[in-house]
Amino acid sequence: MAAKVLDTTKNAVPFDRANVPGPKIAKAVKAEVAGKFISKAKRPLLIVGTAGGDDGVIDVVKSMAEKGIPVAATGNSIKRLKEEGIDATYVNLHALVSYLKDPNWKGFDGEGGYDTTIFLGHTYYYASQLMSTLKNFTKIKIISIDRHYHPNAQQSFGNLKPDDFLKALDVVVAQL
Amino acid sequence: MAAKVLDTTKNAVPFDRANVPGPKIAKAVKAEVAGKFISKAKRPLLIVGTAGGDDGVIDVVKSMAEKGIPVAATGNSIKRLKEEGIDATYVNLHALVSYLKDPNWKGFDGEGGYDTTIFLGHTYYYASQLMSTLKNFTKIKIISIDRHYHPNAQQSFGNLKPDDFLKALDVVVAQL
Amino acid sequence: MSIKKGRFTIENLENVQINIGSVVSSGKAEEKEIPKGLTPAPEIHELRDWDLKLLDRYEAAYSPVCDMCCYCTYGKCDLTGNKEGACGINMEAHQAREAMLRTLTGAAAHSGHGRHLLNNLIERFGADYPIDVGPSDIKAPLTQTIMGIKPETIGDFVPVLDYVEEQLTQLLATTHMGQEGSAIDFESKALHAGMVDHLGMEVSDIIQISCLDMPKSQEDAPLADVGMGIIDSTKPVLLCIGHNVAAVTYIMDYMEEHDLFDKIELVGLCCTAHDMTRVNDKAKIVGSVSKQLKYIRSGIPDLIIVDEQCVRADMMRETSKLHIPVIATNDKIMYGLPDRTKDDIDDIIRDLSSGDQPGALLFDYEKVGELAPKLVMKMAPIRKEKGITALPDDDEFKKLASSCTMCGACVIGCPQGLDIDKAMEAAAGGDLTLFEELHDKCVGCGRCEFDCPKSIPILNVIEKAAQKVIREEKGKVRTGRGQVGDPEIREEGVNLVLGTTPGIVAIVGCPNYPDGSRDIYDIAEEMLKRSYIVVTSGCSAMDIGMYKDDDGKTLYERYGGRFLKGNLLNTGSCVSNAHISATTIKVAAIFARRDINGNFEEIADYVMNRIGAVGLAWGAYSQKALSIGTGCNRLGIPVVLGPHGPKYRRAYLGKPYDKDKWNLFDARNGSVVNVEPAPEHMLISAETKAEVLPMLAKLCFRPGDNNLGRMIKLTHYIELSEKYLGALPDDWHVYVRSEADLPLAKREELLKKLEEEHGWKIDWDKKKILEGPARKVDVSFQPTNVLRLCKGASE
Amino acid sequence: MSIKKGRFTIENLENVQINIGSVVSSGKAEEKEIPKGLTPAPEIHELRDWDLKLLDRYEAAYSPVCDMCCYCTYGKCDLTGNKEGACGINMEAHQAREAMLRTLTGAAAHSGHGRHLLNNLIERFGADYPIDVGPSDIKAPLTQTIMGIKPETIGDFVPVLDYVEEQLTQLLATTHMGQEGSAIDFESKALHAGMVDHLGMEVSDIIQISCLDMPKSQEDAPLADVGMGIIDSTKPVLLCIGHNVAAVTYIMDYMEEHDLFDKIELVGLCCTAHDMTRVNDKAKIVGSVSKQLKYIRSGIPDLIIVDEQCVRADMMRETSKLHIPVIATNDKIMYGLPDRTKDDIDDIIRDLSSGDQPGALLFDYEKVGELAPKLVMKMAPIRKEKGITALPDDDEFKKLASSCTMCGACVIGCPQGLDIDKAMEAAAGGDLTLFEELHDKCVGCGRCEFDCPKSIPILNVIEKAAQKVIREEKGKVRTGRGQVGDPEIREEGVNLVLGTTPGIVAIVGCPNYPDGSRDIYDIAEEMLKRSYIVVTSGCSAMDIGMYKDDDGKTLYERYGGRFLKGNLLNTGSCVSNAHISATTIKVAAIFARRDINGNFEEIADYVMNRIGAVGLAWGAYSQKALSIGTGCNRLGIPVVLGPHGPKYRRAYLGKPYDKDKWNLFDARNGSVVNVEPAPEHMLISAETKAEVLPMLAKLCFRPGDNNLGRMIKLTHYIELSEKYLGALPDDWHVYVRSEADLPLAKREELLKKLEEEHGWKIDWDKKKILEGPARKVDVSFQPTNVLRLCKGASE
Ligand code: SF4
Ligand code: SF4
Ligand code: SF4
Ligand code: SF4
Ligand code: SF4
Ligand code: SF4
Ligand code: SF4
Ligand code: SF4
Repeated sequence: MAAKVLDTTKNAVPFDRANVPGPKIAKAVKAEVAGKFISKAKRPLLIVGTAGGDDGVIDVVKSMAEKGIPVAATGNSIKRLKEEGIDATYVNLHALVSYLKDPNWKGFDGEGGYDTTIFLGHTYYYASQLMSTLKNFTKIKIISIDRHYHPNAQQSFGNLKPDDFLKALDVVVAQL
Repeated sequence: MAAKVLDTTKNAVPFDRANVPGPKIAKAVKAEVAGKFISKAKRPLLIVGTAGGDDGVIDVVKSMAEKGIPVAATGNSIKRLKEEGIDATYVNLHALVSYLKDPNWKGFDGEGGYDTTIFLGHTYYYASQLMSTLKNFTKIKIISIDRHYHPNAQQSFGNLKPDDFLKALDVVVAQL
Repeated sequence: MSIKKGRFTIENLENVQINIGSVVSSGKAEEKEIPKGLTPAPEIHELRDWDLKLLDRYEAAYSPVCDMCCYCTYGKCDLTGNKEGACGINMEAHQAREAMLRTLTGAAAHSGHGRHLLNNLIERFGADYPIDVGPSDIKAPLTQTIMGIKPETIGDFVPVLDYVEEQLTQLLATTHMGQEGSAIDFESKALHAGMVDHLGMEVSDIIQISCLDMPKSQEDAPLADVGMGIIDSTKPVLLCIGHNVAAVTYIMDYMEEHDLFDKIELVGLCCTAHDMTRVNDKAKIVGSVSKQLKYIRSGIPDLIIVDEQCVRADMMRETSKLHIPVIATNDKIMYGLPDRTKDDIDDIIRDLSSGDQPGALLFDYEKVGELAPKLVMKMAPIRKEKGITALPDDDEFKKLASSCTMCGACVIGCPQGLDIDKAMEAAAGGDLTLFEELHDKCVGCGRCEFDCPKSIPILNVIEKAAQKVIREEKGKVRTGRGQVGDPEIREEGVNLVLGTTPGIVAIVGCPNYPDGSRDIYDIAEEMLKRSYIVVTSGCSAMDIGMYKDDDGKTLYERYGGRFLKGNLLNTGSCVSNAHISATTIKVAAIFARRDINGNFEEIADYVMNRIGAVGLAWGAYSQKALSIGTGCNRLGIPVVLGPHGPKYRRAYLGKPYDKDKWNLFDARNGSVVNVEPAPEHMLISAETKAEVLPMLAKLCFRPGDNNLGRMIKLTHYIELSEKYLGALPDDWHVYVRSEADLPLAKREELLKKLEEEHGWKIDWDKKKILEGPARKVDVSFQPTNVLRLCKGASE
Repeated sequence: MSIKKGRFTIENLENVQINIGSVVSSGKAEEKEIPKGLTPAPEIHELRDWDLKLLDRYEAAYSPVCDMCCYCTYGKCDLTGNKEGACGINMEAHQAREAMLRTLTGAAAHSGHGRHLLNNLIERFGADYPIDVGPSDIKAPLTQTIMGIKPETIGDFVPVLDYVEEQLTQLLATTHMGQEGSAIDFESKALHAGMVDHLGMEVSDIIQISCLDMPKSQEDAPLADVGMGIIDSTKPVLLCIGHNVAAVTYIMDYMEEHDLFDKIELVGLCCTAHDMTRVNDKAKIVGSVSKQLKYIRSGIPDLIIVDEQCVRADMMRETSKLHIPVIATNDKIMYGLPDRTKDDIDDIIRDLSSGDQPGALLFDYEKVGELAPKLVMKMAPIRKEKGITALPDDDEFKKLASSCTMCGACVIGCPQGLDIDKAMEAAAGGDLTLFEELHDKCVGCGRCEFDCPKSIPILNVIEKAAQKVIREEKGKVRTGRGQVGDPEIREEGVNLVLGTTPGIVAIVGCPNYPDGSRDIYDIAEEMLKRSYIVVTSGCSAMDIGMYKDDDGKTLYERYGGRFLKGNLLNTGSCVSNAHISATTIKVAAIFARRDINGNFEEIADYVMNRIGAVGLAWGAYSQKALSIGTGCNRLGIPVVLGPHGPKYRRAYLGKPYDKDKWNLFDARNGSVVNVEPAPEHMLISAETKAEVLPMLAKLCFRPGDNNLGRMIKLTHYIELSEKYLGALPDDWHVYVRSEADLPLAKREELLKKLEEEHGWKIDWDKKKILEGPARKVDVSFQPTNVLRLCKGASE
């Protein structure tokens, strides 16, 4: 069999079948496109959920952090991230999203809010709902580089097989 | 300018922006495909709304009736249809849909129900809701050859310009 | 309701203790009077048998607006194709639940309004204040029929609303995840909610008629001005919006006392407007709810008083831009405003007139009464000087229209799908006709503006373009007359039942018309000409009064206001819809001498089989419209909706081809009679005015029609079909039981058709039908769906 | 509620007429006792000031599950990006409305239940039946605080429910199109609904405790068996499902009288199970609601009695296949079944046992009491003989697992996204471990099955695969003890306020856990070990009892049931949640001697600033859970939800970085004090157990903490963060006001960090903090958010 080209735009249906929010849903994008999109952000924030500490994924978090993207560790990912020496700030995702919504929030570094949020490693339905807050009440860009299609993001991968997921993440990192 | 090829699958967004019903929505099809689909039906029923009596559209209704497709005239289309000598039965669309849902209904000809419904000339939101009944509670196929994208159909055109609409209808008729 | 045995210790009577065997907990009416009847104050399941009969014939048909359910966080769930959600509910039951919830919402709006008003009126007038609705012995037909009591004072309605609130709470509970699982039982619950809604409406309107001296069954109630064109904007304009006239009456009292009606233009919008004119005919009506945003954008109002229901949620966003202060007077709508109830009037006036605060809450109505006139007189010069309006001037208008790129986003955003893009193009070229037409079809929702990539304030453009038309919007409404009085019933009952009056058509509800407000006028006129009794209320009553004939006369001026054939009755605001359903009860009580007390099923059965009444909610969009319709249905009155109707998710449709569904009993002996499908449907929609007219006529057929009645009804059905659908209806013959049922003028022609097209046998000599009809006419046939009402039968 | 002046004419006392100046219409409690306090029976707007204070600090954050609104047929409307719908409502206000409607639904479920029960108990025991909840003077803390009355008999609750129903109706009315337009006012309304819900719950539980002789503040209430593994299926199994124990008590009475407890296995599921064991400890508990479909599919129940709430909507579709008759006893759930209330018991038994009818409605509870035992004994042999179960046998199991194509459709259909496909593959290969794990994470909803293109009955496969595990599901629950008694408060109040008891953690609500039920046990155990008082109820109380330590002991066996640090209290069924919020009121009344009568705001203010209580609804999914949580919030008690929580659409989140939000008054003089963010949030969610544990500890901080209390709380916050999140929390220093606040064991280390990382100044000789904390400790600081409660101040 010839090696398949990785296409992250396939299978772009909400991972929870009824998670159809309305007329505005995420564009399914190729990993390269996602990477470029992130690389163009002025004030990106990588938001890592508990599964962000999973093997394979954590390396990507590390790479992104090393490229200078600030990391918000939500759920209990902070434990694994600290163990790996990744510089990250623990914050509850629900609270974080409400801070992001606040024009007066100065960010983790006191330099101001963020223009792009990058979601990785979250409980699907939990992240989807909190993206919904950002989508409906802020101008912040939302990109999901998680394994499942997130309609409430602006850009998302389709639902990926575990292997393809890790491959896609590598492609993203390569663009940064 | 070169003549554009007619593509009825474009602009396939619900004509009423919030008319997003859920995970199952109509496939936007080319006019040829729609025509073939109809030609394959064993027991098709052409359901014509008030605008089915509009100039241009009525000729298509006539052609389809002449090809042997039974015509249900809903709204007040029956007046125009009769004037044009088209054989059609007046029926209220809301009522018709509930008859279609009834396995004991024998159809207009007493021969039994219909396997495919073809929608043309309807008030958009009205038809959309009644397609929803068929979609959710019957196995009947629903094809819209109306001017606007109908998510509750199985197959539909995208939103078409008036000219393209008439052209598309001609293509459909040509397939019968 | 629960029975509570109790001991009373009465103040100032220290050593007396009185033991009472049985006191109904929630009031005292029952101490005077024991509720009567088979099902007084019925619980949810007590009228279920009736509902199941109804639903067996008129099957609930569902048209989901959404294939998902999002009620609880177990979901949301995809129910497409009648799948089950996580709680096990399927699409069908969920849609029934959804329609029930919206019915409940409507019922809560009416009865919440009623409770608020009752509290206010009891405070002002005392609980002992007598009910006075006009020359009627049956003062509260719905209360009698449902509760089995005969209220005499406004305080007697307290336990009625207690009952309503208890039922609504029980019903709302059933929308919780993991309650009812059956679609048919949700329907029974929805019908219960609808019935309870009519009760709540009756209370609301009767108490205000009684206390606020509104017209009491007054056929010649005065005419009020209606229309955007009737307002004298040189005066300070005080606009009241909503449904609950409580606060506004204090304003009117103050204005009377201080002789301010000449100095201030007091206008109303929506049902509060109806009720203002019922209280004081110096008030004027701007129009229906679809004029709300349009009128605000005009910048004309100098002060707005809001109460509850059908008030725009974006009020503050709109008015603050235009420096129109808003006083909110009801805790259902508080808009996040500061509560100034305890503050000094002058302080409030200062803060509002300066624009420091965009509005205020004021729950002290005495204060509202004094503040509103003062404030509006202060605002007017300030606002007029600045010439505040949202409408563009001629230059801006041109620029705006020209900036349109014809992208069509607004058209997709518009719930009516109006061709805004084309009208913009025409307007840019100087042609306003498209916009003038569009103006009437536009329901004033403002949705289009949110989707325009060029940020064109589309509604302002429409209104600007239509200024010429708007200036001509001057009509008349006969102010709400309240109930139909017992004497009118006594006089007209016989015509109704004989059929010399072909039917009652109630044109009610909201202005979400598919094709503009003229349709509703046309429908009313057509039916009036044909001697139907046309009853109307709410926004429809206003729109009917907006059009004139060649002599400049509105329908209200052309037709009388009595309950008599060919008359046009405006009962009043939305809650006065109760009088329409109550009228059918009165016919049963007065004409047929049925005992109505706590006897809902028998009365509904009578109404369904005997009284040719049909409701039309052509522009229905509110939950209240659904609730009113559903309540009519439980009482056996069919209702037709406009093409937005299927978005309510549920209809009740008959199957005329299924003979088994059309069996009735003959009450004389319990025998089963297979009848024509009459009424054919309970809740249905139609696409256009032309479709709905014959349908209304058809839905006036009743199994109990005698020959004369049937002949007249058939005449209209046939004529309307021919006129609007271009042909005889396919099913006209179904309603023919003998040659005597046939319209005289066409009898021969129709007999021929029966012979040729339907194979009936005709005796041409005698012009008699020999064979064909499904059943014969039997003058003393007593149709009923309820076996227990038959002689000698026990169910 | 309205005041009605009236005349009474009293039966058998014909010529006496007593005029009463002022009788509250809807009851008589007020004749005995005038409601007391500032805001007795508050209307919607009367506590709005308090709400606005709360909402200013804890901003409502919305997370739509849908970007559209479909409330009325003016729409549906696209609100994406906070656009406005046709009625003018924007996304924010609509989401607030949506969350309020769901809160209302929950409140209606509880109070509808309460009303039904009250009607039944008044009928059985009389309205004069005294309230008896145990050794308490404050018998109904919520009723006193909200209504300003002190009920003594069950009949005294009638006006309380009248009030609840009136409020719910008013609130439901505001969900109608065109009412409230402001998000913040919808929140105030939601908080009102939540408060009213707690009132309804209190009534429900107090009346049943009083009349049905349930444990009355009994710390050593007996243990009941819980688990799918504890049921003796050799006996006829009678399963009761729901929340309203009314009908079931008749069954238990009959079984006692006829000595049937040995012959019939009487088991319950959901809250009815709790209440069954509270009435009679011979009853057993199958488990939480997530066991419902699983247990039905097992085929073990021979008869099912349902009442209301959390009962599967697909009951009849499931049971009819398995020939399990269903008796529905409450009109909230009727399933389209025939009403057999008036029929002969033997006839009903015949029709149900033959399978001619799949179930019946029975509203006569005497009949239910007799019929159920008889019918189940008849059914058992019939069903056992046929060996009816939905579960596949070993061969079928293999076949089913092997037929899976790994398409993944079920995974997308599963609300938990469980890896069913992988488990199928493993099972096909003979490995059941994946399914055994999945079984506990599976919430038993059945959604997966609808999406399988191979029509595999997935839930049956899961349950079959987990049979070994299920047989071991044997736990113990301490039966619901009811209220916390006044003496317990007197004893423990001081510990709570001093902080030697670090806090109260209420683990309540539904079993929609993100990662299986073991988490809830782990959380309870962790907090118990740390001497928190853990209170539980409902489904959570059951699941906590499902796990054992190495000695085979459940937490209920290892920890006492007293309101005392390190104790585990099960209050009872869902409605007993009222006792949890009521406990905080009791602390205010008994420990702080606050006057609670009609004094909601002051009490809520006290609770929020002084009492370190936090609720955890880890598996919340019902509208009731939302309503309970919202009611806690209005009373100043923060609540944490699991990761499904944001689907409720609204949270109340604090902004710790915004200093201005954390100003309080010192009640001694009205001075403003800027305090640490405590409690930091009012309603928030978390992703995992490891995240939630430190969060619970943190949410127990209160501005009123003294040094010892703060030190103990800080110790646990730090330790839990280190244990579960691997590090000191970033914000621990925020809670340090002086060295005395620092955990003793770590004091030096932490001082160093304060110096190095936060730049605080330390006097290392005295080990004292010189500079750094935002505020000093002041032992007599009286924190309050309400200016009017301050000395010398008037708001
Ligand atoms: S039911 Fe309404 S709110 Fe819910 S998902 Fe569907 S459209 Fe959205
Ligand atoms: S109520 Fe039922 S169908 Fe609706 S979201 Fe909840 S579980 Fe799903
Ligand atoms: S305001 Fe008028 S034109 Fe605009 S969307 Fe509404 S109905 Fe359409
Ligand atoms: S959305 Fe704006 S630009 Fe586009 S057609 Fe409409 S008015 Fe013109
Ligand atoms: S008729 Fe409809 S729109 Fe008009 S006031 Fe009544 S409910 Fe509102
Ligand atoms: S309530 Fe408002 S937003 Fe919702 S559907 Fe109706 S008009 Fe649209
Ligand atoms: S039954 Fe279990 S596995 Fe199936 S969808 Fe529900 S939670 Fe998932
Ligand atoms: S849907 Fe059915 S076939 Fe597909 S993975 Fe799930 S169990 Fe297997």
